[in-house]
Amino acid sequence: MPERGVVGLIGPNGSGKTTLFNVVTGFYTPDKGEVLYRGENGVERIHGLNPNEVFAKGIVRTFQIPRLFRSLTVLENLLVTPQGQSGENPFLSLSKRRWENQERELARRALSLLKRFGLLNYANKKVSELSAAHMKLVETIRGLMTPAKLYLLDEPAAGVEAAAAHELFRLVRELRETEGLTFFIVEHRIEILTKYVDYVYVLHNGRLLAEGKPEEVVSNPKVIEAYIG
Amino acid sequence: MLPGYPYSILNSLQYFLFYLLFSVPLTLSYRTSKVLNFSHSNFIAYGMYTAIFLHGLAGNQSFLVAAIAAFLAGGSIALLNHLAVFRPLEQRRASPAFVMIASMGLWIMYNYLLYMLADVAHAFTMKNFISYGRIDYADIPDLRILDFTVDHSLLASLASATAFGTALYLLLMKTSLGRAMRAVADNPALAEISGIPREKVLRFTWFLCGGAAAVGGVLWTSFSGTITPASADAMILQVFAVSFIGGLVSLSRTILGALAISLAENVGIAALNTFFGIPTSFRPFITFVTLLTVLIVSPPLGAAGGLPYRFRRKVGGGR
Amino acid sequence: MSEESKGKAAPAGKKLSISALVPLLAVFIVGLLIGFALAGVFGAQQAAQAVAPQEKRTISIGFTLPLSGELSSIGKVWEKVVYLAIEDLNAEVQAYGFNVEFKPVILDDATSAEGALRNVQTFAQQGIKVIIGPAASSQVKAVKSFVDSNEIVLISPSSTAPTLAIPGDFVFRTVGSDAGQAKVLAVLAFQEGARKVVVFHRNDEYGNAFADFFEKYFKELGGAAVKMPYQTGLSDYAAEVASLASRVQAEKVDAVVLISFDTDGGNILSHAAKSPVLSAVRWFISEGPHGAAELKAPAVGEFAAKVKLLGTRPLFIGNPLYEDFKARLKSKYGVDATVFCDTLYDAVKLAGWAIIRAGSSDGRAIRAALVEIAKTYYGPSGWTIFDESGDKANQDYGVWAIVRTAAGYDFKDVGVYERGSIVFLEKPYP
Amino acid sequence: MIDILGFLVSWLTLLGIYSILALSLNFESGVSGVTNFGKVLFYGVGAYVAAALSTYLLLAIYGIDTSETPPYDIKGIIALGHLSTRNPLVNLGLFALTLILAFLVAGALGYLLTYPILRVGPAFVGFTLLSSGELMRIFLQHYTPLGASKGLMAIPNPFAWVPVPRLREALFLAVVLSLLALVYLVLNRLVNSPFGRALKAVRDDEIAALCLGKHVPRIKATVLFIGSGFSGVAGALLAYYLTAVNPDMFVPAVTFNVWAMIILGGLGNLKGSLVGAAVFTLLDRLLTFVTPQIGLTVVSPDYIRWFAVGLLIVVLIIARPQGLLPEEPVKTPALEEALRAAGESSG
Repeated sequence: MPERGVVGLIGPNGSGKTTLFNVVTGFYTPDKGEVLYRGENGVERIHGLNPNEVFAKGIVRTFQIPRLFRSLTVLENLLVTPQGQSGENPFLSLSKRRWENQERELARRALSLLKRFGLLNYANKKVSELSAAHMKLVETIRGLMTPAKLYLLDEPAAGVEAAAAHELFRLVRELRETEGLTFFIVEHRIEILTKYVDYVYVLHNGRLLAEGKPEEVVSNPKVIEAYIG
Repeated sequence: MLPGYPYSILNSLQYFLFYLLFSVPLTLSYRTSKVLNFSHSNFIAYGMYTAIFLHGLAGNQSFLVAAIAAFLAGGSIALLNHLAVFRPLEQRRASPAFVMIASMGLWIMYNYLLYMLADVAHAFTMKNFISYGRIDYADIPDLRILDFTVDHSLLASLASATAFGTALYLLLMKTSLGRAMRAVADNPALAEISGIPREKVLRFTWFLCGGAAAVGGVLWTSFSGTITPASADAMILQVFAVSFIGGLVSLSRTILGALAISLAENVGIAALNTFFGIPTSFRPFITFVTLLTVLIVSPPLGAAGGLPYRFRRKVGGGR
Repeated sequence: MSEESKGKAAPAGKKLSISALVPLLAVFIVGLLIGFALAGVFGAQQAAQAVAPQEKRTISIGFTLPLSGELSSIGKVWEKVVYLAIEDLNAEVQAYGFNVEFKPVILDDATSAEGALRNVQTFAQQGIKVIIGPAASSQVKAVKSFVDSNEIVLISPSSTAPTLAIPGDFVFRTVGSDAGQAKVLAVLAFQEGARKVVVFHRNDEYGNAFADFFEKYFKELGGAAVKMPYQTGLSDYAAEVASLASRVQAEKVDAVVLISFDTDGGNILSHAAKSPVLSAVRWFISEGPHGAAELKAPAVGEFAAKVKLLGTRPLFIGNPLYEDFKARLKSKYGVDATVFCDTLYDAVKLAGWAIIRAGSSDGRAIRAALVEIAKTYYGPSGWTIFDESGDKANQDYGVWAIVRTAAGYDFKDVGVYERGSIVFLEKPYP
Repeated sequence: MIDILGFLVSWLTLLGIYSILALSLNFESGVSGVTNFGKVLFYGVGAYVAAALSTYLLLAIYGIDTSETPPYDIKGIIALGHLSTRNPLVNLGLFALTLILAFLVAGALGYLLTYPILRVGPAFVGFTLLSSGELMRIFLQHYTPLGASKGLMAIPNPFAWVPVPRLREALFLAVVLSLLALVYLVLNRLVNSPFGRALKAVRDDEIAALCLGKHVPRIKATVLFIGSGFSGVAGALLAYYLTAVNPDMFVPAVTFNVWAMIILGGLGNLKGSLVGAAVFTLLDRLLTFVTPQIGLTVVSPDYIRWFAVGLLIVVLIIARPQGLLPEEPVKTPALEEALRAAGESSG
C-alpha cells in the first residue's frame, strides 16, 4: 500500500472489511498470514500486537459507529489522545507544576485544530450533544492530535448526508497533502469514495476480488456481479 | 465407593435440577435483555414465600397450586421490573453498569420487603415465617423402588425441570417466537432492523424467566429443611457462578456449569472431607474457586467478553 | 455513564428531582431532628425528675436486641420477654415502696457489631447507664471498649464466648460460658453409652469454642470425638448432612453431637431424618435448636424417637419460677419461651434492682450494686451470682427431649445435671 | 439531657471512615468505571492487617511469646488490655505502621485482582470481586492465627493511654478526619489532571482508549491499587475504632451501603460522595434516636431502612442518575485556554 496515498476498500456486507481492520489494529490475531508495516524503523510484523502497541507504531483507526468518550467534552476528547503526557503518570499528576505547561500547549494545539474545522464553539460541549456528522469529524480530528501516519477510516461517510461526506473526504485529501498522511478507507458509498481515492481494493467473502484505479474497478464485471448477486 | 453415597449423588442430582431451574432463566434473561439481573434471587425467594404463605396462611397442601401461583408471582415481578426500571433505562441508553446497579437496588428493595411481609404475617398469626419448616405437599408421593425411596421433592424437581427444559427447547427451536428470542439474543441490532417485535420478546422472556425461577423456589420449599427470607440470597452466588460458567449466553454451557457446580458442592466436598479431612465448611469456598478458575482459564465470550488485550510476550514488532 | 448526566431527558429529570428529592430529604431530616429534640425533652424531664424525688422517677434501661438479621427469630420473642420483665419489675419495686418506674428503650442492632455499637453509643448519649444485650459475642466485643471507658454496665443474656471472661470490666453475662454446658453434654453423651462421636458444629465462635470444650471433657471421660465444622448462613445443609453421613460411616462412630442455632439445627435434623445411616446413631444436641418450630415437625419427631435424641440447655429444671414465667409469657404474649429467655428476664430484674440499690446514675456504683444484688437474687434461670469475670457462676443445666404429645411433637425437659452425672426425671423414649 | 457533643464525636468518626470508603469507591467506579462490588474485601483486609499486626507486635514488643499466649486467646486478650495503656509512643508507632501496611497490602491485592477482571467483560467484574470478598470471609473464618471465627479483640487504640474517654475519642476523631482530608486532596488532584481525563476516557470506552494507545490494563491496575489501598486504610481505622474485628463484619451488605452513598451523592463527583456518606450515616444515627419514640415493633426499623435504601437507588438511577451533585468536567488549565480562545474568536 503506497505511502501518502488515499486507498479505498470496498465490498458487500460481511466481506470482511471491518475484520481486516480488526486484524491490523490487533483486535484479532490472524490465523495465517502476517501484517507488515513500514514505520520509522523499517518494515516489521505488527500482527499479534495489542491495539495500544499498534497505535504506538503510528496507526490510528476510526470506527463504523464513532467511539468518542461520550461524557467528555470535545476538547477533552482531543486532549486524551496525545502520547507521553507527564500528567498521565499518577505520581506526576499530583504536582500540577510538572504538567501544567505541557497541558496548555496541547490545549492550544487542539483548539487551533478545532478552529480550523470550525468546531471551536463546540470545544466545551459534551460530544454526546453533537450531530452524527460532527462526531465523525471529531473522531477523525482526534487522530490528528497524535503522531500517527496511517489512518484506517471505517465508513467515515456512513449516515452522513452527502454534503458533509464530501466535505470530510475533501479534508482527507487536504490532510494527505499538508500532513503527508496515508489513508485506508472502508466505504459503502462507492459513488462518493471513488471521487477521492487513488486506488481501490474490493473484498468479497474475505478474499481480494479486484484492485486497481477506482474507475477500472467500478467497471469490473466481477465487482458489479458481487454487489448485485 | 463414592463418599457420602448415595446421598451425595442424590443431592447432586437434586442440586443439578435446582440450578437448571435457577440458572437457565438467568442466562436466558441476560442474553435476551443484556441486563445482568442481581434481583434474580428475588424471583426465587418470592416463589418460596408464595408457597409458604399459601401453606401457612391458607393451608394449601397442593404443589400444583403453589407452583402456578408462584409462576404468576415471579413472572409478574420480572415483568414489572422490566416495564418500570429496565425499559426506561434502555430507552435512555444507560450504560450496563447503571442497569446493573439498578437491579442491585431492586434486589435490596424486594429482599427487605419480603422480610417485612414475613414480620407482618408473624404479627398476625404468631407463626414463625422468618424460619419456616419443610412443606410436605399432598399431591407428590414418595416413589419406592425396591427398598429404596426416591424423595418426593426429587421426583417433583425431575418432573418440573424436564417440563421446563423440553418446553424451552420446543419454544426456541420450533416456534416463531422462540426464533425471535434467539435472533434478539444473537444480534439485537439486526433483529431490530428485520422487524422482530423486540419489546414483545423481552416481556415474554422476562415473564418466563421470573416464573421458572419462582417455580424452582417452590420446589425448594419441599426439599430444604428450613426456608428463611435469606435462603435465596444465600445461594444466589452459586446460581450466578453456574450462569457465568455458561458465559451468560450459552444455554448448553450453563447446563454443564450446573452439573459441574452441583457435583463439586456435593460429591466433591464429601470426597475432600473424607479423604483429605478438609472441613465441610469449605463448601462455598469450592464454588467460588471453581468460578474464579473458569473466569481466568477460559474467560466467557460473547456479550460479556473482556478487553481485546493479550497478557503475553509481544509477537514480532519492536526489537 | 454520561448520557445520564446530559441528553434530552436530563433537564426535565433535573427539575423533577431537584424539586422532589432535595426538599423531601430535607423534610425527612427535619422530622428526624424533631424526634431527636423530643428525645432530648424526654431526657430533660428524666433529669428534672431525678432531682425531685417526691414525684415518680422514670429510669430508662437500654436494650439492643437482634430484631432483624441472623438471630431475628429469637429476637422477636425476646422483645416480648422484655415487656413482661419490665412490668414485673415495676410492680415489684412499687410494692417495695419505691416511687420509680422503669422504661425500656429497645433498639434493633440487626445482629451486627456496628449496629450494636451505634445503639450503645445512642444510649450513652441519652444518659442511660445500664444496657442489656447485645446477643452475639462478636457484638459484645465490638462495644466492650466503649462501655468500659464510659463506665456503662452492659449485661448480655446470651453471649457465652470464653474469650469475654475478662475480670474487672463492665460486661456481665447472666448465662454460663460454653465450657459448663459442653461438660454436661459430654457427660450426657458418655453416660448414654457413646464412646466415639462426631461433633458436627457451626463454624463460628460459639460452635468452635463449644466443640473444643466438648472434645476436652469427652476425652477426659475416656471417649473420642471427631470435630466437623460446617459453614453458617447457607441456604441449605443437605450437602453437609451427606458428608456427615459418609463421615459417620467412615469413622464408625456411635453418636453425633450437634452444636447449632435454631434455623440451621432444624434444617440439619430434617435432612438427617431422611438418612438411614444417621438414623442408626444416637444424637446429642446443644441448647441452640431448643424451641425451633422445625423440630416439632412429625418427620423430625419420629427421627428423634428413633435416635433417642437428647439435648442440654442452661436451665434450673423443676424451677417453679421458670414454669410460672413460661406460662405467663405464653398467656400474655402468646409466645413460647425459647432459649435464653429466662436469662434475659433475670438480666432485666438484676439491672433494675442494681440501679435502685446504687441510688445514683454512676456506673461504678451500679456495677458494685449489681454484683451484690446477684448474690441474693433467685429467678427463672436459678441463682444469678456472678464469678470474678462477671459471668454467671452457678449455672444449672437440664436435659431436653422431643416427645409426642396430644398436640403433636413438643419439647420436654426430662433430666437434670447433678454432681457430675445426669439424673433423668422420666424416660422420654421407650 | 442529650449529649450533643458525644453524638457528634461518635457520628463524625463513623462518617469519616465511611467517607474514605465512599471516596475510593467513587474513584474506582464513578470515575474509572470499575464496577467494584467487592469493596468489603479490601476494607476487611485493611482491618485485619491492622488488627493482627498491632496485637501481635504489641505482645512481642513487651516480650510476650505469641506462640504461648496468642492475642486471640483469653490470656493474650487480658495481657493486651494491660499493655495497651503503658507506652503512648508504642501505640502511636504501631498505629502509623499498621496504617501504611494496611494501605500497601490492600492495594497490592487490588492490583493483583485486575488480572482476572480484565479478562472478563464488564458484566462479570462486579461479581468476580463480590465472590472474592466472600472467599476472604470464609478463609478468615478458618485461619486460626487471625483468630478464625473468634476474630481479634483488644486492638490497642492509638490513644488508649489518654485517661479521659471523651478526649480519647476526640483525638481519634481528629486523626480520622485528617486522614479523610488527605484522601480527598489526593483523589481530587488525580481526578482533575490528565490522568483523571484518561480514567474517564477508559470508563466511557475502554476499547477506543486502547486503540488510542492508552495502556488500559495498567491504568485499571493503578486505579484499583489506589482505591483498594485507601479502603484498606478505612478498614484499619474501623479496626482501631471498634477495637475488635470479626469475619462476619465484612459481608457484601457493607459494599451495597457504600454504593448507595455514592449513587445518592453523584457518581464521578467526589464532593458528592462526602454528601452521600453524611446523609446515610446521619439518618442511621438519628433513626436510632427516633425509633423508640415511635415504638415500632411489628416491622423492624432496620428492614424499613434497607428497603428505603434499595428504593432510593432505583429511583435515583431512573429519575436523577447524576445524583445530588452531577459530575463536573476535568479541571485543568486547558479550560482557561479554551475560554480564552473562545473569547478571541468571538471578539
